[in-house]
Amino acid sequence: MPLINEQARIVENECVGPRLYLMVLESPQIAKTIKPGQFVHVRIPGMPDHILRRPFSVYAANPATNTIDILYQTVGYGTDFMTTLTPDSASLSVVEVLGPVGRCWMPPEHVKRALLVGGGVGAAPLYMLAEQLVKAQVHTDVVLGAQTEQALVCRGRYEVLLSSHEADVVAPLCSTDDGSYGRAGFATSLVAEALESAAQAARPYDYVAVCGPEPLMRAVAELCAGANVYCEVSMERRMACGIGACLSCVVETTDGKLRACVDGPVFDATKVVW
Amino acid sequence: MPLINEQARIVENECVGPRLYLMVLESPQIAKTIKPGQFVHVRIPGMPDHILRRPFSVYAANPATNTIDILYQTVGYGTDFMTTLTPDSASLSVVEVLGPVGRCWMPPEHVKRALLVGGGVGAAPLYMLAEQLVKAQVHTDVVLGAQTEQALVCRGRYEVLLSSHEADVVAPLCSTDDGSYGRAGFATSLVAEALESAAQAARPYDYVAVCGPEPLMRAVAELCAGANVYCEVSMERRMACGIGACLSCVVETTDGKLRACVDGPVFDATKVVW
Amino acid sequence: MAVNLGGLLMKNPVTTASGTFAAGREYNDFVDVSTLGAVTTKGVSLHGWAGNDTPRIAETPSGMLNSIGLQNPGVKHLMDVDIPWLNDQGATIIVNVSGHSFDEYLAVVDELEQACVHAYEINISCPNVDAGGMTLGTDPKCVESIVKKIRDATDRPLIVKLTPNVTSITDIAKAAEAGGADAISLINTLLGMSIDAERMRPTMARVVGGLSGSCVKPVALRMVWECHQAISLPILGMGGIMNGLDAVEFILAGASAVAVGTANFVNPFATQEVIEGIADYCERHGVNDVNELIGALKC
Amino acid sequence: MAVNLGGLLMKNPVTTASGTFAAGREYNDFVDVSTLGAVTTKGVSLHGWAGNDTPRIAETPSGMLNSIGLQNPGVKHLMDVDIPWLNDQGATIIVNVSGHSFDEYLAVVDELEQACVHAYEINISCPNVDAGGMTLGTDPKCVESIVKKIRDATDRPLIVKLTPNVTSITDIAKAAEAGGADAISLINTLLGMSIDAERMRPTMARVVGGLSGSCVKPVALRMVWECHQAISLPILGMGGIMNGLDAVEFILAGASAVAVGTANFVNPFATQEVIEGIADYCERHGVNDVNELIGALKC
Ligand SMILES: Cc1cc2nc3c(=O)[nH]c(=O)nc-3n(C[C@H](O)[C@H](O)[C@H](O)COP(=O)(O)OP(=O)(O)OC[C@H]3O[C@@H](n4cnc5c(N)ncnc54)[C@H](O)[C@@H]3O)c2cc1C
Ligand SMILES: Cc1cc2nc3c(=O)[nH]c(=O)nc-3n(C[C@H](O)[C@H](O)[C@H](O)COP(=O)(O)OP(=O)(O)OC[C@H]3O[C@@H](n4cnc5c(N)ncnc54)[C@H](O)[C@@H]3O)c2cc1C
Ligand SMILES: Cc1cc2nc3c(=O)[nH]c(=O)nc-3n(C[C@H](O)[C@H](O)[C@H](O)COP(=O)(O)O)c2cc1C
Ligand SMILES: Cc1cc2nc3c(=O)[nH]c(=O)nc-3n(C[C@H](O)[C@H](O)[C@H](O)COP(=O)(O)O)c2cc1C
Ligand code: FES
Ligand code: FES
Repeated sequence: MPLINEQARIVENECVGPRLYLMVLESPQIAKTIKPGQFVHVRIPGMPDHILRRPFSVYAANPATNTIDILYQTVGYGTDFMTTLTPDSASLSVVEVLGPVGRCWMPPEHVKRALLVGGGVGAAPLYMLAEQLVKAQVHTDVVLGAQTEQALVCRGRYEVLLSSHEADVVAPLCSTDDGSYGRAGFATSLVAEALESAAQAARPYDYVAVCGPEPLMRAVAELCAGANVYCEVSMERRMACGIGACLSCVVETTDGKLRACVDGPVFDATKVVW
Repeated sequence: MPLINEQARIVENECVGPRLYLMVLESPQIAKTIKPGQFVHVRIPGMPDHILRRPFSVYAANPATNTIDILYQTVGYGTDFMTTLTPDSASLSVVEVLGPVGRCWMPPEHVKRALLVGGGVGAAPLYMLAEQLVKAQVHTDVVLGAQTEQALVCRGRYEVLLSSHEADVVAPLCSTDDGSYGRAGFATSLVAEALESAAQAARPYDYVAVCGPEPLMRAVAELCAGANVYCEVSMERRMACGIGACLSCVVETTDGKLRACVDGPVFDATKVVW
Repeated sequence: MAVNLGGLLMKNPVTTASGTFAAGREYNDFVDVSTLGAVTTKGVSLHGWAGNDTPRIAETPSGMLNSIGLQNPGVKHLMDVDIPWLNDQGATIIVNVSGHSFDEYLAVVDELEQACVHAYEINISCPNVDAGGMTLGTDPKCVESIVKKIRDATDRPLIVKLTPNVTSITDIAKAAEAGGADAISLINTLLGMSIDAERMRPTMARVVGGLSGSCVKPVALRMVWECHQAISLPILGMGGIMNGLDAVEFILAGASAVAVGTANFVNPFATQEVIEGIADYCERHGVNDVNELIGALKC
Repeated sequence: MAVNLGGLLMKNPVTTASGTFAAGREYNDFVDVSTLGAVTTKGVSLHGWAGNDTPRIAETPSGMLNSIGLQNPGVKHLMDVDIPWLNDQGATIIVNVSGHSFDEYLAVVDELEQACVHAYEINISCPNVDAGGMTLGTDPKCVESIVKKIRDATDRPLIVKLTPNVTSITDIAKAAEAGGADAISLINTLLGMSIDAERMRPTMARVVGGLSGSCVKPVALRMVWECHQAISLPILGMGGIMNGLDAVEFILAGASAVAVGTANFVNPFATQEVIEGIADYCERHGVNDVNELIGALKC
């Protein structure tokens, strides 16, 4: 797919959880072509002093409405500034998006049972993959982890999606650090149990996809390596160009330093040197 | 008067002529205290890369509505950017104004007949002075010069003001470079004639105030020196601090290099070394 | 919040950058100078200088250029007018000293020994003076010898202000240390230029000028950090400090105190807000004494 | 719009800044490389380097820092993969050459003599290489001798890229001229640093890095202007060029051609827009030949 740089009108930009915002962008060409796991490199207008673009995964793409959804967390200057953009502002209602960038999630061809693990805002980039798998009638389970119940922000959407297909577990398994919802503690223990019980039931997972903080991805990757399950992770790195030219964003792998933006962000977990 | 730095809401920001805009700001404290010829140092919000404030004369101050009016011409990045600010924008509807700064117009105490000369947008900073003089029943004549008829932007307001008082000339004398209104050519010739005929009529001017391009101010200053009439000019310099601390804005005078921001902007024309 | 800058006691780590705050009076409606760690005055020479032609400034991306050329009315005027006012306000005073020659620096300091001031900042780095200034501050041998001479002339805290326009800032810093300085100031402005393409002319009358503002912060931080490792003198850090967090960055890199310059032009309350921002940072991070932060960067 | 950069014919004055455009393929959806004056490729060494740890970049006011550390797969890979592709596209090619030692520079150039490339840009200025690099580019004697050696090894246009982190850029430029360079490139990145105050850590793994982007433009313009007066070689100007007007400023200051770097990251069409912007400027100002603008600044 060719890369596209388009001016995208902001259709919506709303707070949907603690420090979590949903931005809906009118980006017809990217909405048509983007695949689960890919991202867009966003130029935010009107930021004094700050020049770089920011990378964001696409949470959902809707070719019918020509829109893409970005779920973002405020963690610094740019994401804070993004919350001030409004659809009805004269000058600050259009962002520039470059995409679709990167290697998408690549489940094995005849995948039978998949486990998706999302930590915090990492739940978002997995949602399109979940849709794809459910549509392909792959038995798909989801584990979500977050700090608090309110931070489990895609939970509702996952519940609707999973309840629409036949599976052992029709709702995402959840954990929260503070125990306010689901299992208290980290998502890793839920993953360990899921891998274990699937194996014991002789219906093992043949694909695990993880997106979240690096310690979570690493822990899950190790569990999968132990259980001999193919696992993919989505790596975050600071990016300048976002299209493979500058080598800002490399990830240490068994094949050397590879670019997160175009060789990733999704990597075979066994290739990542943590 | 103490200096004040206030957040001023934009009440209006409209195009009023070729590259000319009127910005009305809610600035209660400055509206009360500012005097004709003083200026405000404006921090424009949301400009990428550009950090300095911009100085603007106050065209009209209305303590009743708590507003000050700025008439500005787009000549560069900042003034272009100012045109994008709107009263109803979420983030870009407030500017920061520091003022009132500078030495005001200081007509001689018992001034009898005054001539105000405004070139281009320089007509604006003279308007408050005209009001003051008319109110004090000083016989006040006005010469305005601009490139074209549409650029004679304060003309209407001057016409209303002058028609309210008794004088030989009840409308501003105008010149345009392209002859589209009034005398064709520069304002200087109108000034020369006015000085001459006032002197011949034995009702000479005892005060001339000029604001406009430096060549105009210099030419009028020389005419006044020749005619022995006290003349004041308003000097423009690039300004950093705007309050006398940085020495960016000096004007060469017979007393050495003086600061346009606080020793001016209005200077006794005979002191200026052109 | 108190710090000791080479013998100069400051009630908090924040002073003004020379040349951006005059001697404080112009900011009186916004800032009570007695609340600052110190006021650093505009560079002063023996008999006063007229400075350069205008335009003297240009705006640049996230910064500005200036070529004021050290316009000042001379040390006598400073002592007659500005220092008494600052004394009345209860300010701690650092006088920034300039000269066209070794002798002029010494003569200015000699005069100032009669005045109630608390420290000297010797500007051997202004890029806008044809004689002295720039050349002086780029040669370690010259730096050591001028600092030695001034050291012999005063017991007051002696801060030497260095230019960043050098290949090795640590060589210059070591020379200042060897000469007997009590502290160094980093950085003066970077030499730059601005062009008005439409008019095909330089934007400033003197063509080149000194770059300041947040654009220079990365260079300034690097130099503070390098010098903190290379010498044992305390450092007065500056260059693009716009808020409290910027100031904390300098302190973490090794500055014992900081100066706020160009930020004053953008926001007349900048110095106050920097002080508050540092205090706020300390509170949030459970830091009881700001001195714990000096050079505390974890690498 | 054609210019001659020390023997390198360029159809317009715009190339890419090394390291910001790879070898062009990544920008293929946005830029037709054959329409550029030239493509300058990422710095290449003999056997390839792994580069530094991440984080390798930090955003700074109106700019960025990078410490890529010259990661590259070596000259063989460049010749097998990138140069053939660029040749197929009809691009004019400047290869940016790096090394840890004099011998490595020579070995790289020797290899490249077999390839269809149009000029070399010798990077004696990268601040991210522990050996060679930085030290080399700051000493006039070293500069002259490395340039001489490479001059003897090739007849192709030889552009020497200088570091701005020096006391006197003209001394270095003169050394490059004396060594037999055909042109000089100005500027590489300024050495800077960025700190994450909240985490009390440097923002980048390698602590320091190279500053680029519009924040450095005033320094870059000043150095181009100084060198234009000091030497007679043509200059490839760069440092913060974001649009056509910025490019015109460099040309007026004395650059015969310009390179677009960090701007590519902000706007993938930047190179094209710079070319159009220069053409538009010429038209508005009645300039028939862009060569008339070179050094045409009126001071
Ligand atoms: C492929 C990819 C997909 C991403 N998807 C999402 C998403 O869907 N939702 C979401 O909330 N966040 C996502 N992120 C993280 C997001 O890019 C950062 O949170 C954002 O750039 C922070 O910008 P800031 O200006 O608020 O932070 P600042 O700290 O002010 O940013 C300074 C610089 O650091 C970079 N940076 C800071 N944090 C990160 C980070 N965690 N990862 C990469 N660069 C960073 C910024 O891009 C900028 O260049 C993704 C990152 C990558 C690499
Ligand atoms: C005391 C005073 C009163 C003024 N009153 C008015 C007024 O009522 N209406 C009006 O339209 N203009 C007025 N000006 C001029 C106005 O300040 C400039 O037109 C404006 O600063 C241009 O900003 P810019 O960003 O558009 O231009 P840019 O060229 O992008 O500005 C770059 C820098 O140069 C400075 N600068 C550029 N042109 C001028 C100039 N002519 N004078 C001073 N600084 C300049 C800017 O402030 C800025 O720092 C006044 C200037 C002064 C000194
Ligand atoms: C307008 C102006 C005037 C200055 N005058 C002096 C001076 O007289 N003596 C001096 O040592 N430094 C002078 N400087 C340099 C500042 O003190 C400071 O080192 C520099 O501006 C970097 O800090 P900043 O980025 O916070 O402004 C001046 C800077 C500016 C902007
Ligand atoms: C990410 C990055 C990588 C760079 N790599 C190189 C390099 O390999 N060789 C080199 O000579 N310069 C390199 N540079 C410097 C640029 O070529 C250029 O000199 C500098 O960035 C200034 O231009 P700019 O402000 O337009 O980016 C690099 C710059 C950046 C930002
Ligand atoms: S961000 Fe430039 S190569 Fe990945
Ligand atoms: S603008 Fe600073 S002294 Fe006038």
